[in-house]
Amino acid sequence: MFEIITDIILILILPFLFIGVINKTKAFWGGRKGPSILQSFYDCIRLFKKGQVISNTASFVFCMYPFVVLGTTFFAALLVPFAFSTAIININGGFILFAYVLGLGKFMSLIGALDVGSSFEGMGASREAAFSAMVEPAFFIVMASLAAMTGNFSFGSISSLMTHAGSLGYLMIILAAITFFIIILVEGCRVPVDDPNTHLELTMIHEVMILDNSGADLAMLTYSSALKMVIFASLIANVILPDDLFFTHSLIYYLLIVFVIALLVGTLESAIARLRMSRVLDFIFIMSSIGLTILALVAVSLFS
Amino acid sequence: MMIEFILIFPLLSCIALIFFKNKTLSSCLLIINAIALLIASVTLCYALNNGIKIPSLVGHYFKVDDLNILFFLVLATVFLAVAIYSSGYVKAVNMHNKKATYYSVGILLFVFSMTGAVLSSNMALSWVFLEATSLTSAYLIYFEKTKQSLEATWKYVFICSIGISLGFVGIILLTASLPSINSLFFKDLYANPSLFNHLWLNIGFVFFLIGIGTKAGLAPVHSWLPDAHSEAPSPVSALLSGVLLNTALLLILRYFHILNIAECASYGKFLLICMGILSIFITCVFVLRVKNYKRMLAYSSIENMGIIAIGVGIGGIGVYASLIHLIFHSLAKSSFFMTSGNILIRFRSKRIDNISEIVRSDSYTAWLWMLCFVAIAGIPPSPLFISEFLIIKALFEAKHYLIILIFVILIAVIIFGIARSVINMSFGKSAKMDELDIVDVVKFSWTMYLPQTILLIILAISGVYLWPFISTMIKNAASLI
Amino acid sequence: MEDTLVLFFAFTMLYMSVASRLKSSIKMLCLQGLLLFLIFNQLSAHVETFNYIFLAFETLVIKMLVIPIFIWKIAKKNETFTDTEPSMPRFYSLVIATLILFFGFIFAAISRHHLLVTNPIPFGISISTIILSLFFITVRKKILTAIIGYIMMENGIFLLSLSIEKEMPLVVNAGVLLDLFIAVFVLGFLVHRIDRTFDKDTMDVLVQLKDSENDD
Amino acid sequence: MYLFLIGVCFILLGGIASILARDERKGFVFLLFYGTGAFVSLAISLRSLIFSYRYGCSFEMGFPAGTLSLVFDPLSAFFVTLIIVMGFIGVLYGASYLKSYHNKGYGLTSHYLFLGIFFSSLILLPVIRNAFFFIIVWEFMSLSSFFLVIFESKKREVLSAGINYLVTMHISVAFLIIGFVILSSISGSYNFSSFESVLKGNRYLADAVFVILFLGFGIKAGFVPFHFWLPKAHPAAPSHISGVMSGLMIKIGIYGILRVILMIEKPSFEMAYFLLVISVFTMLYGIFNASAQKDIKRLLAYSSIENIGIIGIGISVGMLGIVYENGTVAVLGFAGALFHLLNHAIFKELLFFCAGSVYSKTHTRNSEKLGGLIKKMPYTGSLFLLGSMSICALPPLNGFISEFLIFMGLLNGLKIHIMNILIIFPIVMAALAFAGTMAMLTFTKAFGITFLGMPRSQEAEHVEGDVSPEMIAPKVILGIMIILLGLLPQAVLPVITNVATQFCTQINGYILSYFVMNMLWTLSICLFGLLLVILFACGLKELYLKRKNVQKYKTWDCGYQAGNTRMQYSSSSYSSLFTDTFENALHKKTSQRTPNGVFPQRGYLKFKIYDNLELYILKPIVKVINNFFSKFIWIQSGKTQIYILYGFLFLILSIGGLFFFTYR
Repeated sequence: MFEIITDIILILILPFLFIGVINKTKAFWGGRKGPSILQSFYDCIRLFKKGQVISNTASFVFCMYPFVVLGTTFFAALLVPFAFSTAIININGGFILFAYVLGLGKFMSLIGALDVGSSFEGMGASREAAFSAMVEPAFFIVMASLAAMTGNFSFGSISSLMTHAGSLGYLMIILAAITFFIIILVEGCRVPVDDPNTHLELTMIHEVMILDNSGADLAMLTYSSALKMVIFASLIANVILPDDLFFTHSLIYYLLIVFVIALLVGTLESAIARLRMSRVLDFIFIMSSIGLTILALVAVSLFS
Repeated sequence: MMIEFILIFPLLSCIALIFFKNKTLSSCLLIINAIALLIASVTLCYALNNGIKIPSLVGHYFKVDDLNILFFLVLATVFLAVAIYSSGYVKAVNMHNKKATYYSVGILLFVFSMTGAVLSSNMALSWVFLEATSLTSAYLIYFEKTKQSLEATWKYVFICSIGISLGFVGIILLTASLPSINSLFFKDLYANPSLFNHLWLNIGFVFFLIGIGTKAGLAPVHSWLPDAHSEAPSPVSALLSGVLLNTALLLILRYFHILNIAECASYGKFLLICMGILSIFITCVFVLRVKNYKRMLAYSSIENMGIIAIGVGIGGIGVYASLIHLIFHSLAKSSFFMTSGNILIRFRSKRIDNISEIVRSDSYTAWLWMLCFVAIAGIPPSPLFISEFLIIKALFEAKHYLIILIFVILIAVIIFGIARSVINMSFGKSAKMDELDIVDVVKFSWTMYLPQTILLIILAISGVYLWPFISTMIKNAASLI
Repeated sequence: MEDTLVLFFAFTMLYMSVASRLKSSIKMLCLQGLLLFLIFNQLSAHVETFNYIFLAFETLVIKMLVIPIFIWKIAKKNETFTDTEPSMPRFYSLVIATLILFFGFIFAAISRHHLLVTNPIPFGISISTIILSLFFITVRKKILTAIIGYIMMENGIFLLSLSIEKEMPLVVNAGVLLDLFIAVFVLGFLVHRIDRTFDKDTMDVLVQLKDSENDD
Repeated sequence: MYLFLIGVCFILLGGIASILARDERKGFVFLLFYGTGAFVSLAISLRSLIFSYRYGCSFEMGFPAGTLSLVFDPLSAFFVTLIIVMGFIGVLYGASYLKSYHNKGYGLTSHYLFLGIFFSSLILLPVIRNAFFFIIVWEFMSLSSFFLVIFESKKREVLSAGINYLVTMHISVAFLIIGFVILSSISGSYNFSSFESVLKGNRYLADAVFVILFLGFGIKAGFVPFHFWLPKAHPAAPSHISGVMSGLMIKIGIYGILRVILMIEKPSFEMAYFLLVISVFTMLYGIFNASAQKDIKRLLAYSSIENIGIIGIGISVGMLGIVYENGTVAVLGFAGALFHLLNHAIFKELLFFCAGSVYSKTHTRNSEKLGGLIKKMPYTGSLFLLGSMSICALPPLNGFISEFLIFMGLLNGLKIHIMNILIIFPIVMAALAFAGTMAMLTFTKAFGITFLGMPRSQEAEHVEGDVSPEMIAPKVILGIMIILLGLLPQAVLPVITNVATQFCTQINGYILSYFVMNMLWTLSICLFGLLLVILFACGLKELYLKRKNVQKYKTWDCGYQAGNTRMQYSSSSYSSLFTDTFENALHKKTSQRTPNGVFPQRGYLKFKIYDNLELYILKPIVKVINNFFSKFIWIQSGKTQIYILYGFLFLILSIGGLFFFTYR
């Protein structure tokens, strides 16, 4: 019970903090003071206070997609183990459901972007679609091979990786962590895949899709994209953490790891520039190769 | 007295026609003859199957047995269909009395000679009648009196005469191969097979097969066939490819039976299969690029004769299959040719690409055209499917795997070729649609649709459920090959 | 005796294969008819009278007189007296004809041993005659010559049927004769028609009906 | 059983009866007969499906065919039920779809006649147990469907597609004939039961026959590389026919494959891997091409190919389960395959019907010309959205359930402790996921470009109002099916597991179906949870909207004031980023003219996507055949002497051959 409540609280708060930390880090590297950690939270509140402007061309799809995206992301978060190595909804093949629930959100956001009939948003949608098409297989290979390793198909299994995988365990953990980290960059549209604070629509991906959203819709979308990042961050945390920790410890470790990841993202963003649009797919495809490596490792460790 | 009657009656009616040349009378006499022939064939068939002896003066020379009764029935059926069709055809092309009379006389003589060839129980005699067929049908092929028809007739008569003379060589060698007996009656020939000299017999068969094969339209001596079929009036083409080819084939089967019972048929079988494959191949070559739809049908007749030859060549179940194929191919192909007659009259062109969207000008003909294609292509419910299936089975059981492969591929190509033309003709829309409206002033009488319809119905029924009576008859016939 | 006659027959074939004038080949046809009559006198002594008379009639009247005269009439009507140049030079055709005849003799020799033919020379010659006349037809261009070739072939077949000591029943013989006669008649009629329609009497004009053009 | 036959006859009669009716009445008459027949035969098949009650009867059909026996087992019952129900909806839609063709010189009479033949043969096929009649009825089906395809035969491409289809079907049946000939000559009878006895003993025979028959059935099912006919025939056919064809007819191919597997009983693992590889390839190839299409119906046709691939994967997973004696995998695989088959029938019909409605309104299938339709035709639009969501296997819709089952089959397969499985299954899972996201790209495109944004052309602008309610009703039924099957899959699951367990006789099916049942219960509860969360979010927004005002304004155009509707992202540009990346796999032809000069004239940029396999396999083969045969056209030269020469030479040759054979 305590775990569930903690998890829900984390789901509600962490995204804002995560964004805040990233921005802080960027500011630090940029030698600025930067906004407060809770800035994005204030933004949300403000957006909820504002009214809304909707395009003439928009249909009901446009009106409904933000809350569908929010709902799906939230539900996906419920499927993922956060601080404690079991998820709130812990079922067999949970990660399949997870992937497809996120898929639902993505589908809605794509058609939502197409709905207003602006050329920029169509462009963003097409890029988003192409990138996510490359992300999924990697995710599935990694999850499948981890499941094969641990021998159970619920999401919690990944945190019991350490106990099952013998000598090669560390290697697998590192590789899996890297994959998830890349997924964070893609799904959260951070550098080098996309630059969240560019001002040229032609180079945007996620930002350009939400050009026409305003008010609460915008708040929901920003929140859910942040939540996505947190979800994958907590996946990394669970991969790294063993499943037999005392819960206070695991909570502390978990927060630590998420914090570190946020730092990493921020640092990366201030360190390197974004890739050319045509190279992004190659960058994303790296994940699949890593995933195959993990699979090979699993095969080796199971059959030796 | 049955056989005498059916042999004399056509001649009498010819004489009658010569005396008073009348259009209606000629059509009527044709139909009467046909009905008489059908009745006779059915009664003979009945008598044969129930062992009833029908007294006959010329019973020595003409008699029915299990094999030729099938051919006789097919002959009668197709003839009736053609006779009914012609009564409408004569009106549609509005022949004047004289011409119509000659037309009927020609057909009667043609049928008479074929009847003789089918029924005669003596090798040489049936040869004589077969030669007679090519002479009697010559006039019918030249009926249109155009340059092309003249050329076709010349090729037909000349090539066939040479072929048939070669056939006679085969007969002579057959007599030579049997020193003791000096008779060409089948019963004597089949009586004691052990006495035959195998080499003689085989040489004889080679001559006979190539000679009579000319008439049966087997490649490589098929070459007269497309010309004759395309130039003759459509009902005549129906008779030619529906009956004449079978008649020629009957003789070959008679001869082949001797080889079988003398147990020296291996080379003959090989030769038959070769010619069969060759025929199908030839059809493949031309069906893809032929411009004239009647020629296309002619080629498909060559193909089907080839299939039959293969079936006979394999033996076993193949013979049964090829008999089925033979019977139903005649029905299907004759209705196909009659339908092509409708199209020819309506569009006044034999070129495939001049004709399009028949379904608009005359939907019934279009559907007949389509269904005839289905019947010929061996797509169920066509009985030709059964035969092709069984032939493939026989080939498999005889372990001719390569031949199966070739067979299937060639058949597929042929079906593609025919399908393309037929479908484009019946449904396709061409650039010059405008003159189509001018052309469709011709009104056909129902007699130009009825025969094909009936034949197709027969085909459809027997394709799904082969009447046991027929299938036993075919079995008996197969035992005579 | 009969062998000499048969040889004579063979020489007529040789002559025909090089003959360029229509008249001479028609004469040869008459000669062949006569020869056939003599040969069949020699070969088959024991024939019942009806058949004998019939065959005599066939050879002496039909083969020797009626058909040649008929053909000659057609030739006169179409003013075709000389054969056009055959598609292969006469010399070669002579060579080939000789070879074919030679093959005939060889075949006769074989047939004596393996096939137990009673009188092999006529047999071999008749076979080679048939083949030779087929060759003749394929080489020559004129339609009339083709018909002559066809008649030669029929003669060859007749010789063949003599060489094997079997006579057909009368009905059959009659039928065969009738067919031959009508065939020649029909062919002659056609020749006349062709000459009228195409005003040319070689087979080269008869190439309208073909599928060999490849325009697609 | 006879009742069932009577029902089928009724459907056939419907076709014949509609000949007599007037154009306006035909649809109704046919529907009437079909309904009656369907009702009667549905009762039988449902009984045998639910209580796994085995009907059977046999007729003596004389010499060549032998005894024709008709048997209902769960598999047959499943297919029969599917066909009857979905067929009914198809007919319902078709009757109203064809209204626009009345009295315009279209062959409605023949159309309904062949519709009757088509459905009766389709329903009859799964119960026939005699190879001979199986092929006959099969050909009935192919032929009648051919006539249905060429309904709009006034168009050239329709006719050529029809011919292509006819010939392909003939090739497939040729394979079937060969396969059945082999079996029947070995077993000595045409009955499937005798085939079983032959196949069980002899493994190599089983492999060979499986491959040959797979070729036959695979052509019908549209497995790559035998799929050429499919993207041509589906767009050519009128929409209700394309829906029924890709929903039901190509499934008969799957039925054939399943029947063969059932006959073999214990397939070898070569077969399983063979099928698996082909299926994965099919799936990826299909969706690749689908993602690049402009023509809606062509796109749907390619996505049918993809779904056939998914079904094939399910089947091969099941086969592997049997091979390695793992019941869970087997049941999950087959259940997944069958469930997906059912689902695909539903949503593909829905999508085709929606496409048909769009076509009947705008008279174009080119999505580049469409746009903004969802405001004009809201029902069609939202139903299309529903269909595309479920074809992308998005929860909580039915497409997800079946893919989930297949995924679970693959996952459980990992428990089979075998190297190649461990390597292959994760990769297959990745491929499935990839196909899923590709489908997302494809169908966001299909829906977004067609229904959303602004109209891109006159055709789309001049649409007034949605299609008639009787055209919407069938689609609504399908939509309801999609939602119900998605939320409460456990309702139909027992039936499907019942069929699936038929394949693994050596394993205790009951426990497994119980296991699967549990899984789906939890799943459906989760899906309800998902709905709940979304509704909560929705409530949040409602709360917000109550207090705040919403104002309308034109779309953000980035400061560029003169934007027009043609500046929207088009279908090709939407998928271009992807297609450019995989252009080698897709063979994309680009042709453009850039506006230049002082007074630039109109420029353009065109993409055309070619089917690679068709370009590099089919066309060359056809070309080779054509050239080969055209080498021999000198034969019919028209010269009499030459003709005689042929005979002459052949004579000499064969006599020579005779002597050669004799004195050798």
